[in-house]
Amino acid sequence: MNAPLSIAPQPAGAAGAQAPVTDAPVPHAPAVIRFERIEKTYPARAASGAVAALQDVNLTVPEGAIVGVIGRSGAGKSTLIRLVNGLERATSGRLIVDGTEITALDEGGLRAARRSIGMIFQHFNLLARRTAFGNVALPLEIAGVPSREIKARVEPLLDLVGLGDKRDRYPAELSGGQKQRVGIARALAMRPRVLLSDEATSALDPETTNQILALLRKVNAELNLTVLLITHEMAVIKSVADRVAVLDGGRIVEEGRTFEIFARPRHPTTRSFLSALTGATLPAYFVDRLKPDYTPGAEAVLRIVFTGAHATDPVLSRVARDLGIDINIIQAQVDDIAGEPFGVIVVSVPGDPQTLSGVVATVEGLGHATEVVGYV
Amino acid sequence: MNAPLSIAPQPAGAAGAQAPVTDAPVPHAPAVIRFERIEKTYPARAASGAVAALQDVNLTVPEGAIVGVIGRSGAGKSTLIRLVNGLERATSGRLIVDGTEITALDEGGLRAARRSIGMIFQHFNLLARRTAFGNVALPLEIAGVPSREIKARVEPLLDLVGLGDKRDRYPAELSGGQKQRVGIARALAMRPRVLLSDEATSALDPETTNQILALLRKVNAELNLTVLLITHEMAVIKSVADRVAVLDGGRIVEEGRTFEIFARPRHPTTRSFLSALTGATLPAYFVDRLKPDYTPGAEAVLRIVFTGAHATDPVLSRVARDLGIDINIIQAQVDDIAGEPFGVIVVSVPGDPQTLSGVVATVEGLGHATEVVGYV
Amino acid sequence: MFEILPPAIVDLLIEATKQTLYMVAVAGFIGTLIGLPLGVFLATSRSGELFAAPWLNHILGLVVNAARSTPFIILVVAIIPFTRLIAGTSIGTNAAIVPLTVAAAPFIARLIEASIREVDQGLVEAARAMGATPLQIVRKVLLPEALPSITLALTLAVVSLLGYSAMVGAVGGGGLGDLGIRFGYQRFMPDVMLAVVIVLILLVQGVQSLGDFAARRLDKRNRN
Amino acid sequence: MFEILPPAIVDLLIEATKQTLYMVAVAGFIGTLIGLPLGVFLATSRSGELFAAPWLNHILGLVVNAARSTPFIILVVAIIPFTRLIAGTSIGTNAAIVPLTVAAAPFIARLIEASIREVDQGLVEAARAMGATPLQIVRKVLLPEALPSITLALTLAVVSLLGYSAMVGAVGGGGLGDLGIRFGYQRFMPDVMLAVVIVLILLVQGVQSLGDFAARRLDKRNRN
Amino acid sequence: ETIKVGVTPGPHAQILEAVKPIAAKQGLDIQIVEFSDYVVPNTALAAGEIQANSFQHQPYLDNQKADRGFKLVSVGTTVNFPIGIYSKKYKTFDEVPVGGTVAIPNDPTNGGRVLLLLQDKGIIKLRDGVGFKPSVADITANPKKLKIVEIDAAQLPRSLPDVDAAGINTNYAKEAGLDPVKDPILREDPKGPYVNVIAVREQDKDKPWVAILVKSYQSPEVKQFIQDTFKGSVLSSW
Ligand SMILES: Nc1ncnc2c1ncn2[C@@H]1O[C@H](COP(=O)(O)OP(=O)(O)OP(=O)(O)O)[C@@H](O)[C@H]1O
Ligand SMILES: Nc1ncnc2c1ncn2[C@@H]1O[C@H](COP(=O)(O)OP(=O)(O)OP(=O)(O)O)[C@@H](O)[C@H]1O
Ligand SMILES: [Mg+2]
Ligand SMILES: [Mg+2]
Repeated sequence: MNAPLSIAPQPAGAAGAQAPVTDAPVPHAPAVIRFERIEKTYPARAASGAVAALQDVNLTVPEGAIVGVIGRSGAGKSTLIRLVNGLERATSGRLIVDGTEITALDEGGLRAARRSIGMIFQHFNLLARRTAFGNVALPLEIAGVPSREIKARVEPLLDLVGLGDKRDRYPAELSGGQKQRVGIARALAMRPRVLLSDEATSALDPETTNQILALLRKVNAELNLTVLLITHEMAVIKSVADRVAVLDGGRIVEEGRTFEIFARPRHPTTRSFLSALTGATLPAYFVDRLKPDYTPGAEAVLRIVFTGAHATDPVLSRVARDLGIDINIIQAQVDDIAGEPFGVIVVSVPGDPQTLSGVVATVEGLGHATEVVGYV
Repeated sequence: MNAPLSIAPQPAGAAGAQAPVTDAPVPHAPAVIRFERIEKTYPARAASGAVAALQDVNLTVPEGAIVGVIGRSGAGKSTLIRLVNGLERATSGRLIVDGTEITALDEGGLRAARRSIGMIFQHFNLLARRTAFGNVALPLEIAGVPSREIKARVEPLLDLVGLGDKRDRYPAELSGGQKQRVGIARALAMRPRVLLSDEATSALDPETTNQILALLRKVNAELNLTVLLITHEMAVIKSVADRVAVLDGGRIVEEGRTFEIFARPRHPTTRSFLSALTGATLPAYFVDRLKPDYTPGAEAVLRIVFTGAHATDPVLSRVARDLGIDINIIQAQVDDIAGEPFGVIVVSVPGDPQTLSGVVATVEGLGHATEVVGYV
Repeated sequence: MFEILPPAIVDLLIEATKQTLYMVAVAGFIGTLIGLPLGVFLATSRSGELFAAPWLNHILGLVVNAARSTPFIILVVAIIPFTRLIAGTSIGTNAAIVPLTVAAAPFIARLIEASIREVDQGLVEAARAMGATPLQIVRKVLLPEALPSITLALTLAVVSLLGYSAMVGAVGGGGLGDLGIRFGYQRFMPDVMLAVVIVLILLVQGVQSLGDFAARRLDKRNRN
Repeated sequence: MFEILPPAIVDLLIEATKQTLYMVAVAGFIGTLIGLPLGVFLATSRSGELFAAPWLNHILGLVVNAARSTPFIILVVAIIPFTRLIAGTSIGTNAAIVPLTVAAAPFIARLIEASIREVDQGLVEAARAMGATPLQIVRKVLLPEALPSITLALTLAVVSLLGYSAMVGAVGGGGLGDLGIRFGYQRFMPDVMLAVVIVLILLVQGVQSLGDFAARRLDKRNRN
Repeated sequence: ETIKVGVTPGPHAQILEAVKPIAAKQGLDIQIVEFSDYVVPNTALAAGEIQANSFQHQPYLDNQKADRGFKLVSVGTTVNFPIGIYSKKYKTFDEVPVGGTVAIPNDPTNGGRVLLLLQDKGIIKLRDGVGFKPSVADITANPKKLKIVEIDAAQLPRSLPDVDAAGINTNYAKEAGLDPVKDPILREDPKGPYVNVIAVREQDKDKPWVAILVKSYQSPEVKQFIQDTFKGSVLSSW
């Protein structure tokens, strides 16, 4: 993106956001949540037909992992997450959480299972007649935690989400983001093993979002919390999710390690989401000029992907020097995705076939992938 | 950012998002909304004190402009926007909308003013007992539009926000994003002169967000709609806002053209927000290694800002070739902000004072600004 | 059950049922016509509210309370001149409807008031933001959104009216309750009493089921 | 006003006010003790709901309807054995409390049912997601969230009880309503009638203001 | 000794108030319990919740005993309220037009009395052997095609303007400002069977307090009180 790069020490809150995820995905960890051929259909109503919200969903969430769920509005994300604690019952298929077959439990059985599953709701669902403190205390009261301990646990949580001074405010007196943070604190109050988060940061500004994500990562690392997280913000996925599942029209169309998905998205929805990421696309005025074929004098637009150890190699300057050509940088990003260095540079170089193939050969010889995007 | 750069034709919906804003800000256009020394204090309650939500707010929104409001959760954004249509009454100060002094109107007077002000609520506020269609039709019914015309106006709007097939669904049957889109369609139904948008895209995926933003830009351009828009997403600001106001603790701490603010943020809050933007900061693993002073053999990290016509010059390759040094690109972005090309590149070059000053001299000689960020 | 009752009593029972239905229907209807707007007004006219008219709110509240606190039979007597004005007479089924209505209206008003107060203020705000007049807010937002709750309230009111209608025997209003009291109770005919009570239970059950069903059908909020 | 009444009547008025307060307080209290859980259960035991017990719901619904549909005087007589069991006698103020309570409880239950049904299902869901038992949901979510509405409902019920208490003269229960009927109505003493009505209005006004005030204080939703 | 005596509001209660001090002098403390109902006083008496009642006439007591098996007896007669038929529109009953409306009390006893009165005056005919408690359903002939409406006894004077004629108990007529001696267009025979009685439980009838109660009631002071207070509309039986 084109915002000024402030490398000056960042404000306290934001700092954690950029820390690498220390708790790397554990590929062979036992699955904590497993969807097996899950289908969910909302029955037809008087005027309108049935809605097949989820179809043939298979998904495994390893223990201690943070799995992001993305997808278009109405793709079935909330439905998916609500199945995990049985708020919605699957039409068919099996769902196993922490060794328990949720789909086989009745409401009574679900109750015990739910005590170890925290949930952050898309619409907060705060009790209007309880203060911020009272709302966070609710799950503890329900679990029968003695009131002295409740106080000892709730207050630090409120401080953690930055609401220490709103302790005694009622939801009606809180801003949207403040309500959301109460909901987050509430979901964490019980120290759950599994956290379901439905757009937990959508009402939060970037700074607060980063604080909350840092908090999530911390709990994830310290308590081995497993997180299933819906978000619309790719930045959130990038920053905390070990794995991503992409829902489209009720089906999981792509699933894998965040790094893989971000580096090599295959499904159009995924591509489109990632392309909509700020700065991940080429500037519009540039795209407009892009032509598919070489015309004499045109420049070739080349996309170079660096991964791993090579991500920070001074490739371009070397190529420019060695081949004696002008390389114009259109876009470049070296970053880490879920802790792995990763870089993409889009450059334009002289487009005549000879120079181009020389550049490609040199760059690939240095161990990087290239792709000719077009000509300008 | 490090997502793959898909330069392949983008899905229809997303395409518009990157188009430059054609309706550039009109500096001397008459102000449609003017806040003059506005204060808003929520009175004290039994247990808890008064909250000074806004203090000494002065802000001018020119006709036909899209002005973004950003700020931390609880900064007073919703309060600010709710003053414009008189849902909240200012404690002191004057607020003028479209020539009418809103702060001087009684509820009856406000009514007429409100007919030309559309509002998208943070929490949707949809009527549970009306379908999507019925909700969008509501403002038209209120304005006494005949029912034939209502149908003719509502259905295209629903199609525009992608809910043609949810026409007869009740809010309880809609996903979060679908509800939000109903709210957006409802706010546009009356073809207002001013649109107040409180987090209108926070529940939407990037693709739908882009569709909605494209819609906003279209209405803005075609109907000369003035928009005051709260968002947490800097990408939204970047994509549609002509101007930005930054609220912090109830005060406007920075205000100006989006390009200026993004290029040269002055207030820490603004910096922090923009830095939290995906990819706008240096990778964390890189920042960790950054030292303030030169040690022999270290590389200097240099930040180069290109603006305007120079944004796409092949500066780096030229410097590399001319000075015969390795230039390692850490971060680069060439993009447009509110239609203006703008670029930032962070590179590392050999750090010895001599080479460094040579590089700086060459780059500045080409007309770009530089800044030494540190050494690695 | 009806076979064991003498045919004359069965006739009386049928007649009384008709009278009850007639009285309750008319009093319920007119009571709603008066109570509904009254209730809406009571719910929306305190200071700072939609129709902000605190004084009128206060006065109407007093009137409603006065009507609600007067024992029914005293109410009947107190409004005889009014009853005569409306019904032309102070006795008989038609005349009985007047005090029944006067008793029902404030009761319904209070129930409606409670229902309206439950409507999410955010919706009122949304309508205000659209430039809706208070009347439009009532018609397009408050009433429709409170409809399931209003339906339950009216059900409650109709059932209560069935009970009240037992008292209009005092002015020759007839009806089931009166039949039960005069024959079943005063003349000690337990079978008549039982028959009356059974018919009343059936009526109440019917009204209640209808009300519950309607409220459920009207309620569109089943997922958050 | 009181000066124009003979002192004996003033004494009666004071005595009757005490009796009314006593009857209404006790019947209201016990009626709430019974009606509150009953109402909560009615609101939460249809199929698919919290306590899903559709049959019991149906049966209790029937019982409530039966109690609601029986004219008060018939109810009084019908439960005399029960009254004797509870109060030791079937006459007098204490005995009158029994039928009053029996009439109040189902009425309160229906009001509470309607209040509980208005609570946002999202909150119930949130509590379910925390692993709350149905009883916890009732105690921690439904009742507290419905409290403003329940307060209005109980206000309504108490005011209605004031009206009902006028009918307990049949069993020598005394109270204001009875005084009004015996002296004002049957002995044609309009001043007594007026005095009674004024005292009743004052009482109702007091109860209503208290209820309104409490409901307002308890209501924490004033911004969306 | 304290006893509870049930009465209905009106003269019965007023007279008993006058009896109270007299009985008190003889060591009997009377507690008056008012019932605004005609059934409960007997039920309560039979159950021993009160010791005596004074509100009904002999036929009504007999009927209640027959219906409900109460073990009650009358121990003394009290007063008589000859019922009358009043009209605001007509001076004699003959003037009441064909198809006119006649209101009667809606309690069976008083209503029945009015019907019997109408039969006595040859205006209607009732089923044979109907007893003292006929209802509208027992009318076998109604040549004047009178419309009979039944309303609450205390309501009758108030509804008088709405009907052609109404049978009104003396006490209510008096309280409503009618003259029970001069105003009626038809009046019950004062020596009819409707003399009211004091009733007690069978097992109590020989208790000493019964004698004191009856004696106090049927005292000259009470007789004087009745004359002064009711001016001929209530007739003492002793
Ligand atoms: N009714 C109220 N009573 C008391 N304080 C209030 C009330 N409404 C809002 N506030 C406080 O005023 C401040 C500004 O609130 P506002 O809703 O304008 O914030 P915001 O900028 O919209 O935040 P967010 O991004 O989280 O929605 C907050 O601290 C909030 O707690
Ligand atoms: N109760 C319901 N009855 C009928 N259809 C429903 C119901 N709930 C959800 N749906 C539909 O199911 C689909 C999936 O909904 P869901 O809430 O899971 O979407 P989502 O992915 O969470 O979307 P968003 O991002 O907008 O919140 C949508 O098309 C929605 O309209
Ligand atoms: Mg959702
Ligand atoms: Mg806000």
